[in-house]
Amino acid sequence: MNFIEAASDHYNYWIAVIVMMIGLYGVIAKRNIVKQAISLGLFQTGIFLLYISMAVVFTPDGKMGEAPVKHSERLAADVLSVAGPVYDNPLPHVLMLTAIVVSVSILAVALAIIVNIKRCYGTVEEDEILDIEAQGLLDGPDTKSNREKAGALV
Amino acid sequence: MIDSIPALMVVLPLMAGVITVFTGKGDKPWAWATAITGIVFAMSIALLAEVTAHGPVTYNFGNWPSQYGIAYTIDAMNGFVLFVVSLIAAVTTYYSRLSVKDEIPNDRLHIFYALWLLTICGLLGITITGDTFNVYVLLEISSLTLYALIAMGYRRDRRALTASLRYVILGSVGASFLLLGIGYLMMITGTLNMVDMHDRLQVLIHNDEYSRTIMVAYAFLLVGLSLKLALFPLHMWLPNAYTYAPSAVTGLVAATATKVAVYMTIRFLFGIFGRDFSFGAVESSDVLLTCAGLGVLYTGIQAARQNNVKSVLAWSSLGQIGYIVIGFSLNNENGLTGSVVHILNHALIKGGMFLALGCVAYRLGGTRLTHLKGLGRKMPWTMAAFTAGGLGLIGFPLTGGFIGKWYIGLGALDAGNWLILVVIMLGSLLAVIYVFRVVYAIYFGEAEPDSVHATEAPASMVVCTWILIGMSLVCGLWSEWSVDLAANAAKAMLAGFGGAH
Amino acid sequence: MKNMEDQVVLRVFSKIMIPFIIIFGFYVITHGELGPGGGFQGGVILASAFILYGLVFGKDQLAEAAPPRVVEGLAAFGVLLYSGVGAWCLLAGGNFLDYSYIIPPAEGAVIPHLDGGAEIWGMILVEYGVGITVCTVMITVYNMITEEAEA
Amino acid sequence: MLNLLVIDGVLLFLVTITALAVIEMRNLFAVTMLTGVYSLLMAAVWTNMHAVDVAFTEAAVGAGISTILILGTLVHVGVKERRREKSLNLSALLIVTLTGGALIYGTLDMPAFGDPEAPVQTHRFQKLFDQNVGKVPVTDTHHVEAVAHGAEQHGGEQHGAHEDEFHGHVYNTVTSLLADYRSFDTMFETAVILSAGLSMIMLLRRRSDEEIEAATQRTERVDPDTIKTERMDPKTTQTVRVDSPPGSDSSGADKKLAAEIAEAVDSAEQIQHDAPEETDKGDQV
Repeated sequence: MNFIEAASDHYNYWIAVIVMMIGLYGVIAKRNIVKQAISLGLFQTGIFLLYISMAVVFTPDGKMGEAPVKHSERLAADVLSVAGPVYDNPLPHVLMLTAIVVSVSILAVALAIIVNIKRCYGTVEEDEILDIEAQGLLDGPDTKSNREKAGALV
Repeated sequence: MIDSIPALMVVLPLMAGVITVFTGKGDKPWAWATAITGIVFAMSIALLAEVTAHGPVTYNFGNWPSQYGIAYTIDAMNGFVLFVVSLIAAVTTYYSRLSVKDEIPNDRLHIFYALWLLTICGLLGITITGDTFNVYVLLEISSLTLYALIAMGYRRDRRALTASLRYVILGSVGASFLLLGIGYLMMITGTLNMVDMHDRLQVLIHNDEYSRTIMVAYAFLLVGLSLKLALFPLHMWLPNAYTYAPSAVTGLVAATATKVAVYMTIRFLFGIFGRDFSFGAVESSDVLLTCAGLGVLYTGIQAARQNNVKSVLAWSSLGQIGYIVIGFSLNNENGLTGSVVHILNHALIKGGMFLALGCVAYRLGGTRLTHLKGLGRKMPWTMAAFTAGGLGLIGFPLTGGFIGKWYIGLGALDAGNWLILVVIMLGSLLAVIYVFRVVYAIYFGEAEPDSVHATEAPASMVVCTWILIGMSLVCGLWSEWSVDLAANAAKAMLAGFGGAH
Repeated sequence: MKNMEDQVVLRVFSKIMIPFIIIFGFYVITHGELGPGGGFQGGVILASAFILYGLVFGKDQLAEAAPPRVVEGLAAFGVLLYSGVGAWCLLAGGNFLDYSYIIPPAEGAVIPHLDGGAEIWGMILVEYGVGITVCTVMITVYNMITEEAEA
Repeated sequence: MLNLLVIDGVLLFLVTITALAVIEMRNLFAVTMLTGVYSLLMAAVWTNMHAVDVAFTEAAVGAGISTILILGTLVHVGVKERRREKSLNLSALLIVTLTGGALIYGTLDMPAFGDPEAPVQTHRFQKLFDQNVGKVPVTDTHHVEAVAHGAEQHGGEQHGAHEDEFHGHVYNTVTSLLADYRSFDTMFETAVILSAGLSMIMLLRRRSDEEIEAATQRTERVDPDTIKTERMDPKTTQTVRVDSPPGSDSSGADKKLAAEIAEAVDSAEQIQHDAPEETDKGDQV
């Protein structure tokens, strides 16, 4: 299989992989935790793209399939037993609806934790957080005086 | 009603968790959660008995055929894990009353217990389900609620927040890898049902079709699951998360979350891909053994260097996960039996020890080594439980921890892998060091001014601790029943999916 | 947020828009069987009406229109409605979430309601469960993320 | 087909560029806006691929709720990302390249994009789409043998399954799958949303109503946690725990205690500062 053929067959998957990897790079490389949470969202969206690409179908004469919403023609075709239009597969769509919901839930929880980190550490930069932790100043409970001390360090 | 037990196992904690939001203040949420987890535990026993007596059980949701809808399939393997999870859930929930009141703002107890029950629902669901995408959704339920529960440790130590955030990031990446793997498999098999996927995959593997896609799917599933079960190089999220979580949460998580991930790994490797592929076509055995073996040694050393006792136990958990992974990577019956029985014993031991530390935290507000000094005289029962658990961690004969290691060792002998035996020995030696370092402080240390006024923890907490530790001792002394169950499970897994072949 | 209360155009325009957004939200939930949409999308649209109200008129006004306790209770109620439908089917004799048992079957029928009427009822109820939860959780999320920085 | 593919290609190109910009921009406010743009572009891609429900959801969630969420967070954490790291993190790039390479390697064997003969389009798809799967009689669901492997042996159908007359009653097959065939998944999806909401309440609600009331009555606020979880003086810890649940009392004693505790914590921190080897060596990544 030569490269051109592979690329024309799978370019959609490849772009999905590229988008995923941009997100993953952000998760690993970025030191700002808000940015990490957003990058995580990009990563997951890439996966959604992969799944949705899976559902697409072309007819033999080169047309794109139709959205998996049955029209009355389809029903008529069933009754008359003529070949109706070709439809995309709805199953990946369903799965991705669920996954989108999950991803926004993760974003919400991550941001809730980040807001608390900002309160307690006074910063949202990972290396500064690590500095503060390395100094052992956070070994205490979450109190106002402790919070102010952490904030003063930044 | 007995027919509906598979569904109720998961649906009951879900509905009960949601109802908890309405239960109001005080002890009511706790009482409600305790009742529910008790019922779930009873149901898990009934289910395990049914599965042991009559073979696998299938439950189709909405009465759709399992290949089209979602089905639960319970065999000897996940029946056993369900039993472990619901046992730990029941005990830790009963234990949690005072500890949680102490560590969580009291106006949010109902929300805490709602999340708690949803976590349990997720963990049970992952174990019981027969649908790969359902695994992902339930994994996210249990993880999401755990993120929040762990983060709530920030009232006592603010590092809980960063620990929790790291868990969010790595846990989500792991789950996403899982989703990717499932996507690749779905693309070439066209199905999500585990049994169906297994059948289709075997045909594909046999015909050598889509081999690269299957390989990559396998790799991503394995990496994702390894992240979730905290296999050695991917363990970074675990120690701090366990250390800074509220005591009761640590007890629940440490005993169940990674065990469920281990179960999923076994299910994917043996059940879906089949052992011929997992340990034949791809040489995952060597990779897994190397990671787990190095992990056992590295985490043992780390555990011996920690000053917070919770952190010692967290690192030791990683080592014990290493043993479990070694067991099933040996790909023979003894090894797998050892893994499965160690899932039970380690859950009991580690759960019990974390609960004991919860008692200490309740009395002293912390679990650093200095807190525990000289506590042997002040809190005799709690510390006795801790010590007994510690012996189990070492794998002292006649304790529960010994049985698993024994069978894993037998498996290593069967596989002719002497190096693994050496690793197990060295790991136990390290365990001796880190356990006795703490035990020495408990019985021979001079009490710090902090702990002069400490007294024995409340009876309800000590009793729960002792239930788990006592069960682990019982499993060590009378090991037949647990080993029989585990051997059944191992046979079922080695035979392919659900033992139906 | 304070400044927004002086913006007459915003206030008047959003007051006009909000009822339409709410109607559209319900339309999307109910119409999910026929076209794109469903409980989740409709729920988000419904929530956006409340969030718009909160943005323009302030959090206190929003708390008056949608008291946080009620909102949180409804969030739990949505999931209960969903799982309750499932449990109802279970009690009626089917498996969990077998909608054909929503309307109790005739005596001795092996599989009831094959015409799909009961299925439609089940799906609509379930979609409303999703919609209620999504809408109220989104409002809660908005409430919580805009909680004062320092208490 | 060609024009659709061209639109697809252009949109995907834009998506990739936007994703890069999201990662590289340093002003978090701009990043938030770009995330919204990214979501809308994604929604367009999915509309183009006929995933209308998904596109609808992505537009509502990605461009709507997520944006509000991130903006709300930015109010708390500020909009500037500090420049500490190098512009390119090589080890991260290596990991990403390897992972991406593996994924692309895996796609090489896949069915081509849009292949109607792909397993996902042929295996079990038609019955789901036509909504004539047929239910298993309830008496058969618990039978122990034969279900697991009955499928292939019984001509792809579980034995005893009845032909369904539910045929075509729901036009939107996505809904029928979501709310009926896989409704059990959707139930947990709803539960995920609920747990996210509950987690937010758990983590972000500052005080209960009563506490806020009590707090406004005091001249100077004393954090109830200070009293409850301080660790230098166990005697006070216990008496406070027994006698006064947090937030219920307000007196001079509170303030005095808090001052003492602050001092004690100070000294403790001083000690730890002087002797860093005493501090916890939790793994820090």
